[in-house]
Amino acid sequence: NHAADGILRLATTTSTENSGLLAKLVPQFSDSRDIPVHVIAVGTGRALNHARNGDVDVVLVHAKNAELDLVNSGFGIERYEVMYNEFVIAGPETDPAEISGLSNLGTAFEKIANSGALFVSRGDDSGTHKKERQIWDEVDIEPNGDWYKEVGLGMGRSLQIADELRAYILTDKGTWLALKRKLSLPVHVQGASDGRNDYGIIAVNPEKHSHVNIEAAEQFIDWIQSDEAKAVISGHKVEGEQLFYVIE
Amino acid sequence: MDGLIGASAEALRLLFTGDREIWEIVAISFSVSFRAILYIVPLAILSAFALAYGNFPGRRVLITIVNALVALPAVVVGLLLYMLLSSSGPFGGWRLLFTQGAMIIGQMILAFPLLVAMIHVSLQGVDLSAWQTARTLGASIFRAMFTIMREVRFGLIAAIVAGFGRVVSEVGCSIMVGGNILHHTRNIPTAIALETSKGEFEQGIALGAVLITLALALNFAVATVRGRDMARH
Amino acid sequence: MDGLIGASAEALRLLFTGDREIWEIVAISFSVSFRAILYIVPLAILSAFALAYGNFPGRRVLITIVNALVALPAVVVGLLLYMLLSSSGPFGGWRLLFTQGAMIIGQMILAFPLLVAMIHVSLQGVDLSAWQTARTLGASIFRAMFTIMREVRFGLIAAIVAGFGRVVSEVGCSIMVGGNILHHTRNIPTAIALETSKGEFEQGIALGAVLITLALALNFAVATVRGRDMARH
Amino acid sequence: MSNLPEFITIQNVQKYISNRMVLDIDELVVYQSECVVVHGPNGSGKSTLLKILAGLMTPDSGVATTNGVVRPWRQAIREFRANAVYLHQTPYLFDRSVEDNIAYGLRFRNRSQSVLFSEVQSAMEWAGLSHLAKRNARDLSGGEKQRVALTRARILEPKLLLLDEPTAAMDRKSRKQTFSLIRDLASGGNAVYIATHEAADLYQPDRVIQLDYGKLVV
Amino acid sequence: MSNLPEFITIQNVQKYISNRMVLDIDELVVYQSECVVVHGPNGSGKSTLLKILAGLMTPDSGVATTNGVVRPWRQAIREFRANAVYLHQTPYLFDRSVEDNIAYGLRFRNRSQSVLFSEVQSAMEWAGLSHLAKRNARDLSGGEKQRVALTRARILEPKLLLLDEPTAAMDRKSRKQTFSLIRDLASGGNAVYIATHEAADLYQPDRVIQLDYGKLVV
Ligand SMILES: Nc1ncnc2c1ncn2[C@@H]1O[C@H](COP(=O)(O)OP(=O)(O)OP(=O)(O)O)[C@@H](O)[C@H]1O
Ligand SMILES: Nc1ncnc2c1ncn2[C@@H]1O[C@H](COP(=O)(O)OP(=O)(O)OP(=O)(O)O)[C@@H](O)[C@H]1O
Ligand SMILES: [Mg+2]
Ligand SMILES: [Mg+2]
Repeated sequence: NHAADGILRLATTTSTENSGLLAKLVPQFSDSRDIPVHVIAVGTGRALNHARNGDVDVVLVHAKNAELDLVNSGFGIERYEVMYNEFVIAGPETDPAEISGLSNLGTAFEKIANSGALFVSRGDDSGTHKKERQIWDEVDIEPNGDWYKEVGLGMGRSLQIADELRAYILTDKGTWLALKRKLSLPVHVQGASDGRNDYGIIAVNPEKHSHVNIEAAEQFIDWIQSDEAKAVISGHKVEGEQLFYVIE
Repeated sequence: MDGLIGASAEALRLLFTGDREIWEIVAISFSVSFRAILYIVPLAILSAFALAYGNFPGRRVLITIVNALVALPAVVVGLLLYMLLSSSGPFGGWRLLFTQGAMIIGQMILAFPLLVAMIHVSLQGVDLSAWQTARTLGASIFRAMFTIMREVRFGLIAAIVAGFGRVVSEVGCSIMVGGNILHHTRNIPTAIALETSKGEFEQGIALGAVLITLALALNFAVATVRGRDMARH
Repeated sequence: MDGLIGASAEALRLLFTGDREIWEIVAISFSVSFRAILYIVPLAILSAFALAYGNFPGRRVLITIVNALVALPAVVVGLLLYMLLSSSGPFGGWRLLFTQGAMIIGQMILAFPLLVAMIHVSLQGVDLSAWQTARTLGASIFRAMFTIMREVRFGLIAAIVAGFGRVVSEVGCSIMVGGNILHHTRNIPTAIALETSKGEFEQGIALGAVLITLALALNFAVATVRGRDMARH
Repeated sequence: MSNLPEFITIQNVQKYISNRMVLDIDELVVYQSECVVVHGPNGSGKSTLLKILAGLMTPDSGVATTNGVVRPWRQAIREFRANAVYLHQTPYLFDRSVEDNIAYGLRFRNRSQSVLFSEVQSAMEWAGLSHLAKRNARDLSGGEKQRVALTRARILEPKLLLLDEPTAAMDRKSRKQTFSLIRDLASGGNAVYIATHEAADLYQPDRVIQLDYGKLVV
Repeated sequence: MSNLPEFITIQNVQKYISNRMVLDIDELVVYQSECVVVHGPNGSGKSTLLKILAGLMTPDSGVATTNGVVRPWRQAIREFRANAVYLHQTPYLFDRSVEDNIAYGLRFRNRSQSVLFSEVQSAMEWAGLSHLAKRNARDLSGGEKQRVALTRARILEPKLLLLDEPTAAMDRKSRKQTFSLIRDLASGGNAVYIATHEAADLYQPDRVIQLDYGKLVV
């Protein structure tokens, strides 16, 4: 029984883990409460699936609609907002679609589609991919053709491919920052009005899975919204830039 | 359990309805791995013969190394190949990255140690007098090799089948140098990895079932071709 | 090329400085795979003997199936095992998911077909009269099996080494049922996958180099133990 | 026919291989102490007969009588396995030293290490193999192999020793020794069957049986 | 010694296996048409000598003279390989039909399919193997195997035929046939060397050479 072994199992996305934030947050929590935390970093879809199956106690992901589904279907108790970062568009230095400086992701997508420049899509149903689909929908473009490369990979690998192919890509800022120095793929659109990327945290419902370590899960949810945790989140920098902003 | 039943139903659906996308992925999988095995088998056979019958210094060390290289993780092969083929790498000019060509090279490298190890084991089971008999009856070294290959044909087939199985199911290298690009380099294992990362476990297992069903069909076809011959073994 | 040089330097650093974290990961990798192989080898040997000497209907079909199962993708084994071990699966009560125990089971399943295929190939190289000789000189079936195993010891070692190589380098199943949890279920391949997903390719290759170096060291140790004996092969 | 006590009688034994009849024996009585030479042209079934008597091959039909009890083959086979040792026409030597090969069967009997050791030593001495004791048996010449295999079988002193062309590769000295060994064994209470193309009188046999197309011709 | 033309002369041939000297021959002249029986106790080096003459084994030292030219072994070995066929003491038969085994060597010579076929058929007839033609050679009895292997070697009519215990497993009829075959070959211009423990006069040899501890004793 999870509760019996006292371990808190946290499913989260690879991008969160890779940003290095959890490596700061988790030890502070587990040391002060004496609760061992096992971080299982997988794709958003898989993380939510683990929650649904009761294999983890708590999920921290960024796919608002899917998260709400989890709650509505009764497998999650409640969704709490934790923080946000942003989605940006990176692309080749030459910027063939001339999107640099735009303040709206949708407009940039339209220009890319019309320019015939290459675009790499994660194609993996991740939070980022869902966001991308949503933007295409909003600008009413059905992307397909040789210019649109669906790679079906994680963010880091997709960035590598975009770099190799000199293609545009929608990415979360954190992963891009982490890889910045290895790529020649500058960000062309950031701070966009439609670029916000919200992270939510949900405890798995013990009514569905009785063995869930609900006490620890609730403690963690409480703690991550505490001032102590917020300070860690706001203070976390990658390549000198703040990555996550707490939601007040 | 529901999941498994769902996965089985989905596998059947994938296999028996003409889902174009799935057959494209299957075709890429098998054609890439076929070619990889086809190109590497001759070299593997020659190497196994050299290790079995050769008489050169360092032979035992080479046998040990080949055996150890079976442990080479696919993703490491993928990473190395990526570095070589990347546009900033030494062979970037070939523009092979994210093509089936790159996947084939990766799978050739991956299959090689297993093929050599297994063929070498087969050859060890053949008495030296078999080789000597072929030679004394006038076979050239080359013909004698073919004769011995025929003597160990079951082991050879098992090796090729295992080598094929090793590469047709590997994901680390294909995803790294192929890029899992839909219609181009997405094969069954990378598609499974994708479905898995999405949390679409049933779909992943269904794809796996498709792969195994086809691998079984292929193996039974091979077994039927070698046919009656096999009765003695 | 710079990348490769960087990776080699990093590999050396990892190997020769006492980086605690890396050695923990290495220890998990090897201990999990050792146990998996240790537990599955007896069954694999028995199965290979049954396939080689047994005289039961369906033997040939089983040989074909075992050969085909080498193509079972690790991630598919991982998915199936996940469904069984998940809290909502039939064996959820065992609470094995995301533990080394689950990884061991997965690796046992993965190693099995390759082990059986390779041991079977070895056994085919032994004349039936070897078995008969052991039996007529008074060996029980069990003792006769040990005698034959000794006769094919090089093939057996090659099979075990290859089986170990197969599982110590696999990532799909370990990540699925192990969860890649630091200090608990993170082994070399899942660490490589993590580094790779971060784009830390050099670190990934360095970890791969550590794995291969240790696999080589292990193989040379085995080769030295069997020692002079090997001179004849 | 010998008038010694019966050991095993086999009756109506038929063996088919690949749908061809290779052995068809109405009755054969194995006495407790006799030397029997089995003659017959190539392919007449000599090796097959010996393997069946050793319990290494199961006939397709047949019964065996021991101690006056007639039993179906499957039951009787233990009797054969426990009492008979078969030496292959092309002996198989284990990939270990000559010494270890010769000691192989003895290890399954309860013997102290030192008794085992001295038995093996004296058997090797008798066979003129002492100088080869530590050599790997696979590296021997044809006749040396034959001698190791014979020594390995006879050291077990089985009630029924089945020898398939035991002297084919042996030099003169070893052959003479083998002939006298067989006489000694047979007169010492063991049954020895020898399938051979050599002249029967070399073995001074108690009986000669002749096989042709799998049938006994007297 | 024969006064026929010389075919090959070997001199100062020494072979060590695992640091033990197994063959040490000062000089041996192989004449173009003769039957030579090689005698010697087990382990005296008979098989080793024959394998060396077949070019299957390379001695550690030695020279060979052909057509009056003295050549180091590595050069002369082609001559041996091209002209000699060696029949193993324990013959190896390929895992195919008897027919295909017998045809094996002939396929490397330029022969039309039909000539090849009729040669194989008549060779099988001579050896009394026709009824076994389609059988897998692995499934034969010991003597049948020996006969297939001999037929497979002699059909090539090599200038130098090296037979290692060719009749060990053969029945009487086959042995007699083999003896007369060898006489025919030798008088027909071929050299035939037979390593055997049988009485030499069965072969009516032109010479008998005796090996002991790897050395020729005359
Ligand atoms: N592979 C090997 N390794 C070590 N020693 C060997 C090997 N093969 C043969 N010998 C040794 O070489 C010597 C000569 O062997 P060879 O086979 O030529 O004898 P032979 O005269 O043919 O004997 P036999 O009459 O028993 O056939 C023997 O002492 C034998 O033990
Ligand atoms: N594995 C097999 N498959 C098919 N036929 C076989 C097999 N083994 C033996 N035979 C056949 O069975 C018959 C009897 O063989 P067996 O070995 O008993 O003869 P044998 O009397 O010992 O002959 P030899 O004097 O040549 O040793 C032969 O015709 C042989 O071809
Ligand atoms: Mg026989
Ligand atoms: Mg010999």
